[in-house]
Amino acid sequence: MKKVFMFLMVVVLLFSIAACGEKTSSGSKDKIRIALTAPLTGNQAKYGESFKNTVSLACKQWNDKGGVLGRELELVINDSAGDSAQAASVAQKVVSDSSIFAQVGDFSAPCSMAAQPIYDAAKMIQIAPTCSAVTFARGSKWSFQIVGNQVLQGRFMAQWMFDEGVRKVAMLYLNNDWGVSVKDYVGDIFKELGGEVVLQEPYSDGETDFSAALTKARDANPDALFIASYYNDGAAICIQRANLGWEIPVYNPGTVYSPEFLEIGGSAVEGVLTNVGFFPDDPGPAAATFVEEYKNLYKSDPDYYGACAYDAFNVLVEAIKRAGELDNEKVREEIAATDYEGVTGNITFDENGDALKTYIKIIVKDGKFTAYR
Amino acid sequence: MLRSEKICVRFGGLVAVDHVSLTVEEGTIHAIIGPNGAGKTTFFNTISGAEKPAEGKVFFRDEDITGLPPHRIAEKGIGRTFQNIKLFNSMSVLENVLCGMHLNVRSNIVQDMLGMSFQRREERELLEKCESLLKQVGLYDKRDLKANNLPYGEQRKLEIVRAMATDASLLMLDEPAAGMNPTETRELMQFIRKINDEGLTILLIEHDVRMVMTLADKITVLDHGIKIAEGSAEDVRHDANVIEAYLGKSYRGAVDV
Amino acid sequence: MTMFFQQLVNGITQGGLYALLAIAYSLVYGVMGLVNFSTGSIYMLGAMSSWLVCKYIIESFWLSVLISFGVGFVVAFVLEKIAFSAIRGATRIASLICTIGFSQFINEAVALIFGKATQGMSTFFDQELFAFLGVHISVMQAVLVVTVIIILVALQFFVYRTRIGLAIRTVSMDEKTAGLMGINVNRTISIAFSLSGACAAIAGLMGAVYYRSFSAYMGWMPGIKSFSAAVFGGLSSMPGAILGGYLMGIIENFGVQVFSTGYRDVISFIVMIVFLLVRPQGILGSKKKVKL
Amino acid sequence: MERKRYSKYNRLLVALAALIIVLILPYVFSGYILQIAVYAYIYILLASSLNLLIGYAGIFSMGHVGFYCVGAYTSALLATKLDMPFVICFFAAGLLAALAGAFVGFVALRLNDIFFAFATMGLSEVIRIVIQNSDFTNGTLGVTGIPLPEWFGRSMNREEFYYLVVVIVVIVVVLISKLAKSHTGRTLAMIRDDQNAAASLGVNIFKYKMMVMVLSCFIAGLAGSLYATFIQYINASNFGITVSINIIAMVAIGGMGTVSGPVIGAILLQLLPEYIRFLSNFRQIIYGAAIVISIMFAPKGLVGIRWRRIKLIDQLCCLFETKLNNEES
Repeated sequence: MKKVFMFLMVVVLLFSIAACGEKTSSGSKDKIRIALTAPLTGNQAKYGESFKNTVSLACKQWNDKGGVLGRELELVINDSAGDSAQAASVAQKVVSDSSIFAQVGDFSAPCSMAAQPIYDAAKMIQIAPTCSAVTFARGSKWSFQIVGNQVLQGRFMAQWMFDEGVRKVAMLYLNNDWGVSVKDYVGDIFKELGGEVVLQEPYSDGETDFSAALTKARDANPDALFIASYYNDGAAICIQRANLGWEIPVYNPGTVYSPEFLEIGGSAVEGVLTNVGFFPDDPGPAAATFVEEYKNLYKSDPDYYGACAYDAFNVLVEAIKRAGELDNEKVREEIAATDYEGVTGNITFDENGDALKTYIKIIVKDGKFTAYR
Repeated sequence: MLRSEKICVRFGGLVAVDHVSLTVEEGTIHAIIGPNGAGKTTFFNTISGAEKPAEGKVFFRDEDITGLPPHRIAEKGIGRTFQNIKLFNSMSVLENVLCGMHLNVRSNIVQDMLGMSFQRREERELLEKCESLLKQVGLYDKRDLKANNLPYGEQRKLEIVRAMATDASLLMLDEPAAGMNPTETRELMQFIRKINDEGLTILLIEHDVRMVMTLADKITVLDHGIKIAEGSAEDVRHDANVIEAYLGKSYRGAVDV
Repeated sequence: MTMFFQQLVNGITQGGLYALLAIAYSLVYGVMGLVNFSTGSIYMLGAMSSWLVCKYIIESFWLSVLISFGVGFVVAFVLEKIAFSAIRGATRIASLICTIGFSQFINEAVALIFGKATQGMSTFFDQELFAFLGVHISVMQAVLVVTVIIILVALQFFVYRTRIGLAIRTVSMDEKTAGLMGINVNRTISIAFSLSGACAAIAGLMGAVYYRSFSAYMGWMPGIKSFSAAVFGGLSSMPGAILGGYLMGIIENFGVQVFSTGYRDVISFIVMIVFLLVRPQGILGSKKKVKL
Repeated sequence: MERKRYSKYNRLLVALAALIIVLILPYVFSGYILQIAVYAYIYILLASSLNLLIGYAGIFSMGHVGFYCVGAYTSALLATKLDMPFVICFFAAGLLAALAGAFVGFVALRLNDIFFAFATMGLSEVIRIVIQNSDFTNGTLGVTGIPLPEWFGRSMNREEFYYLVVVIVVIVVVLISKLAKSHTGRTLAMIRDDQNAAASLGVNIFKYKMMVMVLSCFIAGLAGSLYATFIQYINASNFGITVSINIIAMVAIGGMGTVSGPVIGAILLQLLPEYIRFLSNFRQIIYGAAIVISIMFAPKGLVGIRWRRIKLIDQLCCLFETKLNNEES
């Protein structure tokens, strides 16, 4: 009997700790609470950190202006660790907290999509700043994304390459949800324009040796190389391309835009062409203040993903302001009708909830990203 | 009962067993002796299925069992023990014997999972059988000990009991007296004699020539994989080839083993 | 034709790394019939130590080699004491699980300290050595190949011409008898294990320099693939492991040419599985007899 | 004998208490704890099934995640592409995973332990990469919109699904415990301890290994189906080797070759990082360290530790007991 009693005590203790942890998060009623879910730990922690910084900044800016609807805003920050199971449980946590009105996040497509059915069922607005998967925004009425989906960006990149006189392109792409769709859309549109895709070569996450793939690409004799890679793979590809003595223009859809790319790549990434919706060195009026405040607060340059999260939060709060009340149906309508001059350019949504975006062309010159032409 | 015909086993270029034929008569104790590296254990393994012969045939009760896998050989009714004791050390003495009953168990994996009454009844019957077997050999008091906590001699005995539990009609013992002191050896000899009297046929390999001489009805001597002599203890004792094999050429005729 | 030779060059360069790692596996397997799953992590630690040297002390290749060697040796030594010596007598599976735990621990600890992101590495030997009919070979590739060959030759010398080497070979053949012959089996195992760690660490350094980057998880795939390579060539034979490493590098690169980079890992796994089934002793290995 | 009956009665009470807690959980806590609990239950299935291989039969598989993946994909694809009801998806997932297990077992079980471990790991990666590269499985995009099961003409809610998972886990764990105590369990232990001896007693080693492999993979497939149905979105990148290692950690820490070990290991390793949020960065490190520590100091896992042997705990218990006694009297 004693044993049973002890066992029960322990179990009850454990659960009450958990319950306490939960209770502390439900704060005062007079604040508008908005959840941010981002990978604060795990492989994508770098981006999660950036999300957290920019959204906190946006929240602070709103509160400095007196909040919205006369109420202060409060952020509830959750960690999805970049793991989709974790993202789903966080989503469950968010929807079961009735004080939370809407949700910004997640960073990656798998996490955003794992959380989607839960938000959908709870009729909660989910703005995923950087989920460019084509199936995401159309998957639920309540889902929006800011970065612009891959159809648009694909068209932009394909057109750019074609305008530069590229007629034959070889593509190396990261074999995940993002890389595959980038390859599909860029490739398809490039073919529509009359170009020829001579090679499409996937590689797995974590691959370090690209010499074989590059040799194969060189053998296909293209005019340009398109890499759907993040900064680390992108830099490795450029280095190994240089080792092969292969001179060829390299295009990338904005994902290598990070200081680490320049640092790892060194001289080998000179001349890489990429795009960006937001560019700290050459900001528009809205972006200029954002960059300045961010630098003051965090002593570093904001990155593109963070800027998207910043816009996501602002789009959401603007919509709440326009709706005039905390009614999810109304706010949703207002978001869909957004026409907002964000730091990543002008944002409007199509009928699915995909943002329609403009892009800036940039090139690596003298070890720095500079505007193209 | 057991008959091997011209068995050959080769390891690479080495011929470990060279055309060995022998017949084990039912109800006897048959011993195989020979110096180190004579191919005794290899021969044993060939019969019990652990080794496949390159040539030759093995018959058990006139049935060809050549090259069958070990568990099929066990099914035919041949039990064996090992030179270095192979008990299941994570289990108790009783469980070890229960393991020996494997071939008598009728319930299958699904029935075991569902725990049907039939399966439970069978388990009880097995338990009773094992306990009576342990009582017979005097290990009943130690049934709950872990197998590797038994003294060495009793571990040997347990291994034999476990092999007996398979309902084998032929028991093959691989150096059962290895590492035992004289008292333990004597007890073991009595034990072997006793189970033989109960009708089990025994084929054993032994190093301890003295033990073999008193115990075995028939002795086969191997040297370098070749059968050099066969017969009763008396015959073998005086065989010139045997003496040579054990002691070297110069001793030929000089010593009586 | 250019393509063919270029892929061959690529394959040989990469194969060198695999060969070094495969030797690490083979040394351990030889003396104790076990596999050190954390070989890949030691590869990463080798890379990490050279990265630290270059970043915080001095950009010197040879100092990096020395430090990596030391780090690999020491880590493997400690690992052997913990995962194998301390629990000798436990099952083989326990040891293997223990090395898996270690591997996980090392990788994640490094990820926590230095971040999970890829870090840039100093450039050594950057210039091109020569280009012939479009086949480009960089000085780095040449250095890599030469260093690997030097290490392999040194190891061969060590194993076949020194007393400790003799002890290692004896223990590989029969641990019990070696012990009876007065060889200190534990020390021999310890030395072989540490040496294997040093080999892996040097491979890591080479990898970091060649790919100009270091990251906490860089050892994962090379670790597994070089095991495949070792199985392929013959885990029980050192020349076999070397051959397996080089062949695996070459096969992978031509595999990419024929299939696609996406299936690159599949190629090495399938080679391993096929060899495990058809010829488990590998190309050059020999079957070990198990005594009943 | 008296003591034995007492402890049996005690154990039953503990189990009952645990069951009550499990059953009232959804009423007391929010959806978040529910979500974590379901993951923990799914991991119980995985850890218990792997324990059948590692703990009982001594077969070291490092590719268990592969079968989990097969199960998850089978269930997800049947549900989304063919609109099959959950029952069919669920059992089809188990069967296909079992089939995959039979195939892998058939080709790889003849290898020795280490080679088997690497071969299964390689095969599980092959499975993952093939799924990732094939259009039929939706490639790297993953399968979306997997429905929750239906009953009484409507879709189950998450609480109801929670109970379904509980029922399945209890059934599986009870069946495994029966199996472990039966002759088949003993036969597997024979194989684990000494294969040559087992064969000499007439055990068809390959057959038994195959059976346990198929059974274990069947359970892993069921777990995969539950996972896919519960999370409603799956992606091949969720089925990497790390998952295998986590399961191994659960088995090793809880206690290999025991029924309760994997259950405790799975709950502990799944819940601990939730309780102590600041640890979540250390999660994987903890897994690694816990494996090493438990193999070195507690080879039989948490279940095998004699807690009373540790002085501090013993003193605490004594203190507690005297207090209890005082209160009772």
